[in-house]
Amino acid sequence: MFSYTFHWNQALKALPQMLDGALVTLQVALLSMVIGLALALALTACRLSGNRILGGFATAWVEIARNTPALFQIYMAHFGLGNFGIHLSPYTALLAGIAFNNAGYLAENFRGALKAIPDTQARAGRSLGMTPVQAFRYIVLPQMLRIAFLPVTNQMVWAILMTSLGVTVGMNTDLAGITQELNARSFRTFEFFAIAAIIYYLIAKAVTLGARLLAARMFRY
Amino acid sequence: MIEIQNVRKSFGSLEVLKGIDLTVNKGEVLTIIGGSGSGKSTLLTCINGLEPIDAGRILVDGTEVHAKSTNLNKLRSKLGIVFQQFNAFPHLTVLENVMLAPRKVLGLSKEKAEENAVKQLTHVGLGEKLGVYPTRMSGGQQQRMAIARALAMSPEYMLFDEVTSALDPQLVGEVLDTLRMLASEGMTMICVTHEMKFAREVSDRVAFFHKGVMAEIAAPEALFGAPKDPELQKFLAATH
Amino acid sequence: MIEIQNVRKSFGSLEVLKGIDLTVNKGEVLTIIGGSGSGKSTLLTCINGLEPIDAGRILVDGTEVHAKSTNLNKLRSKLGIVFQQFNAFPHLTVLENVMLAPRKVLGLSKEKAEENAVKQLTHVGLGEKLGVYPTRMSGGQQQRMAIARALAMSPEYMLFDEVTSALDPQLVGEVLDTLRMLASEGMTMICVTHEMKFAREVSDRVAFFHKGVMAEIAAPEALFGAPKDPELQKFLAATH
Amino acid sequence: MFNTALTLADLGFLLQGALMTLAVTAVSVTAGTVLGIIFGVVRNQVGPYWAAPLTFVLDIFRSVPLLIQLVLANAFQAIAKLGWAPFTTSCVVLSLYTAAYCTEIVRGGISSVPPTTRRAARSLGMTWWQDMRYIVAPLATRVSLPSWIGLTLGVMKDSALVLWLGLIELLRASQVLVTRLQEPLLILLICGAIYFLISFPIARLGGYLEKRWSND
Amino acid sequence: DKLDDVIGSGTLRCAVVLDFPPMGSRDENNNPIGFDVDYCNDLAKALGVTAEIVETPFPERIPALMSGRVDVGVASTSDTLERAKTVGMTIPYFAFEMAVTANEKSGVKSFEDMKGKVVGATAGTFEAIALEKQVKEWGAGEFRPYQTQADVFLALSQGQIDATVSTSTVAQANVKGGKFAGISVVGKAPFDTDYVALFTNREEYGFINFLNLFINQQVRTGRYAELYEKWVGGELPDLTAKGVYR
Ligand SMILES: Nc1ncnc2c1ncn2[C@@H]1O[C@H](COP(=O)(O)OP(=O)(O)OP(=O)(O)O)[C@@H](O)[C@H]1O
Ligand SMILES: Nc1ncnc2c1ncn2[C@@H]1O[C@H](COP(=O)(O)OP(=O)(O)OP(=O)(O)O)[C@@H](O)[C@H]1O
Ligand SMILES: [Mg+2]
Ligand SMILES: [Mg+2]
Repeated sequence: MFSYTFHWNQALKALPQMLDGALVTLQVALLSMVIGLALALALTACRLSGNRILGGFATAWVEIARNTPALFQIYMAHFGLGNFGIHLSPYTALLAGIAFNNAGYLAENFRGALKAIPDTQARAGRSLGMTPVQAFRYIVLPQMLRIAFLPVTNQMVWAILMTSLGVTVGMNTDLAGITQELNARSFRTFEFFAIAAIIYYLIAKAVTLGARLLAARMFRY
Repeated sequence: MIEIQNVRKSFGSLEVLKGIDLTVNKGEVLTIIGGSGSGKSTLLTCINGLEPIDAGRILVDGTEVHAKSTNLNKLRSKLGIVFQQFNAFPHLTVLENVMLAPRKVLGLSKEKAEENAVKQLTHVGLGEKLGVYPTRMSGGQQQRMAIARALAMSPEYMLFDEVTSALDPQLVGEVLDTLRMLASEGMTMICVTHEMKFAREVSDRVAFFHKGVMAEIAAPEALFGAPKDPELQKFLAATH
Repeated sequence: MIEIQNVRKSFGSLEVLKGIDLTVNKGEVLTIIGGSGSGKSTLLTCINGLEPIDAGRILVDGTEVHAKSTNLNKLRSKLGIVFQQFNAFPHLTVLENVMLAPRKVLGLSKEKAEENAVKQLTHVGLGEKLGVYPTRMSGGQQQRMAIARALAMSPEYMLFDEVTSALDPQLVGEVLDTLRMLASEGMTMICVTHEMKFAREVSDRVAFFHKGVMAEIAAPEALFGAPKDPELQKFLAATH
Repeated sequence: MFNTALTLADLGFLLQGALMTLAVTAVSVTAGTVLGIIFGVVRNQVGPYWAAPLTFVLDIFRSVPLLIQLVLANAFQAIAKLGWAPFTTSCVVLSLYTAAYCTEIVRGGISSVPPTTRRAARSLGMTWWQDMRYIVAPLATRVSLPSWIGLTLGVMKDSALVLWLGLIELLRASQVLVTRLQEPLLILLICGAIYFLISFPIARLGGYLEKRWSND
Repeated sequence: DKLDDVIGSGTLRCAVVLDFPPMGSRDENNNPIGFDVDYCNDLAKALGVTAEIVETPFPERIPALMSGRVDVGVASTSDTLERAKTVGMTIPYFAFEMAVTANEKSGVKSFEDMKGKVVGATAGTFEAIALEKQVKEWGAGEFRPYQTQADVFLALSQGQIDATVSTSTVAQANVKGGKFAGISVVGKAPFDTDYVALFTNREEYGFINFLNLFINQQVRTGRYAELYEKWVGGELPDLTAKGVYR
């Protein structure tokens, strides 16, 4: 059936290089999550603020992030902004694209989590003499983080997977970029991409597992 | 002293409190009974300032609750309130639940707050449950914790809103016992309740609410023994 | 006739039924009382074949329920069962809830099934609610619908598992009335219940379960009037 | 920006791309849903232990970037001389990808039906199949539909990646036009707007159904 | 074998890259045109069959061949030894010289000026590999690979990169096309000539033989020069390397 002979040993020679790429992948994903979380909190605050302009801005952000392809968002960050003379390096464009996407999805998660916490919780806090800010900070927020934890973990996995789209804006230091370059040189597509797939799988699993351990420690109720 | 003067309150077009006048003295135990939707809970949340009122005044020790100048957060630490739903904070242990507000609102040190919390929890019989998360406790225990949490703010008045109605019948007793204990210790209390036996036994006065109006108020013997209001007669006939 | 012969049943290491012997005759009303976890519900689900048993036999009109050769689905249409939770099918109207099984299991035509369903629903007092979705009805109404749904299969036996315990107190009456009506019509029934007054009034015999054992069985006057088993004495003392 | 060289024919070309996006999505979502229902029921029925191999395989589809999956599958079909067109390869990969997510949705939907309700159905003499067909399926559908719509939208957006295999879908069509006309911003904005126009109404429908079904 | 198969089936399917003007691109009706497209048509005519153009992005050329979706690649593919381990290459059918194109604002006037600047090229191409190596040697500046030639020029015109090395034909076509403001060809890159070959499956010797002869005939009959003039223009590149066979 196969007239194709696999050249695994040659492909494996590139493994160290690919592992270096995996580190970059992880770095971009982590950074994009940190930025995404901060932005999502801000967007959530905007949506709760009752201010029309802020609320509309946040809603537009969330809807665009959720209703267009991530590839499109990254492409826009590089070539779309480039049109205005705003030049993001491939690394920054990729990071910006994913962070934009993350923020949209996470803000939506936060909104769902907030809805899941009964009003009576904040009310109970207020009845003990807490200010609205104290009630949010000590009662609502910790519960919200717990509810949102799983979706946040999922988003982190998504962020890792999305980094592979960096190749479209000239990113050549992450796992997908390096794999693509090795492939273009030798045409050994199957071998290189199979190795990349395994590395991605392992990273994703490690993140999920780590999150689960963290959750077990953090949320003991 | 809590003075309620001609208080009116509507939700949209629904008038829920239609001019309530009521004074509760220091050390008194007042029980409020009445049908569903008669405005009992609303009155309690108005006393506490959780809801604005449309007309009238509510004075707590001479301070007007709904005046702009009133520091509500400070006032509330004087007025403990416990609701039908237990409202335990699920992410905190029992001890942390009780310590939180004294630390953040009263600014107590960790040690002081803990000492006080342990005292209150022991008082309501939860001295063994300090490190437990509320979700692992029965409803009755959660409700007693909520009482301890309110007591930890050293309130001068306690408002109880049907604190036993969300409980399984076998757990009602332990919570009522806690209320009896507080009453016997001289706490000023307003209790909304459906437990007639309890009301009879513990109250100094009992008020009957009907459709936003306080239809009758009297000592328990008089109110239960010789009800005057026809609605109250109906109500008592239906409840037993 | 339902014959239960030395039935044993464990969940993992927990023995829930420790050798039960019991015969229920055609036309009899048997009530089972007992503390929580004593195995009452488990026995009912075993009679119905919803749970396998570990030892012993259960015969319904001579057919062994747990024999491999038994067509359980056919047998079950003979044995109506109603549970504590109402278990209405929320996506179907009241009428559809009652029609579904007769059509799909008994293969009745739509007209026949509808005619029969309307009859049963009218019988339990829900003749006006045919097109309503169950989520819009009170618990008591949902429970009566569940009874009508079981009756629509024209069962020869009815098993009731604490059908009133999930209901608000004011709704208990309407469901018990339905059971009384069925009993008076001569239906063979096994009722697990906590309503002692009802048990006393309606049963031919009452059985008391304790920790997987049938500790006492007697006519209601004897069992409530002169309980012999010490656990039963305790149980009756606690319930009132 | 408004003196554009973009012609009506070019807009038609973009719409053709959008049609390709829709076609790939429709095929993949349909096939993926059927597979997802089968896998979901199997997983529920055989228990976590026996389902472990299936769970593992499906998990791979959710843990490897789609781009990598597409390229890998394409290289594989090449090596195995299957002779699949890019459209076929794309649909196969996207179907399995959809199925992997759909399985979870179906499983969640089925387990959301209270066991007591299913027990009530069985106690009326219904068979396993009748219980599934008349009780579980309608109830699980209500619970699952919003997430299923979310999945459909996700697949539609992710389908942009099939451009890698040379399929001219919406994003690729815009790139072709950008290459020729050199008006990246305008063309990309139009492209984004088309994506938005396709997905927003579906997302709204999902939200509407969720709201409608959650208050009864 | 494949030669018989193609003649038997009556169609020749060519992998062509269509964002690589003037070798392959699209006209106003978005139909394929270019040197490679014409070359494929000639090949089909020589075989007595009709041609079918299968658009393939650069990374997709080999899978398309391996899976039997195309018969031959007419896709400006550099004949590197690395790649010859995987597919069968013919003799060169075209040769590219490398040119430097720069954004006018960047101040790059020659190949040497690129030192320390941000430069880019199409990922995996001959010039990209050479340029990346050069940037490493310089030890200054940054190299960015893009997935398509179009993206490289887009980035160049936006100023995302300062200069690029590409085949001179591509450079001329893009600069002349007038679509990109502010870029110009500033000189040659001192890289080896990039010989590109047709390719097909490694084991199809009969077909490779035919292709080799066809390429030879194209030059002999003057058709090569004709196509070159039509699509590129200027001095005709020599397809032979001095001092060695093949
Ligand atoms: N936040 C609100 N918005 C609108 N209507 C409300 C609100 N809170 C209460 N109501 C309405 O006000 C009326 C009185 O409610 P309230 O909760 O005070 O009654 P209650 O006497 O406590 O009854 P129950 O015994 O059922 O607790 C009810 O008709 C209720 O529906
Ligand atoms: N499916 C099951 N798996 C494991 N244990 C079970 C299961 N069903 C019941 N049990 C256990 O078997 C024991 C008897 O349960 P059963 O429901 O028969 O009691 P019961 O007499 O009906 O009590 P109640 O009055 O609370 O309904 C209990 O300890 C219960 O926890
Ligand atoms: Mg109330
Ligand atoms: Mg039971």
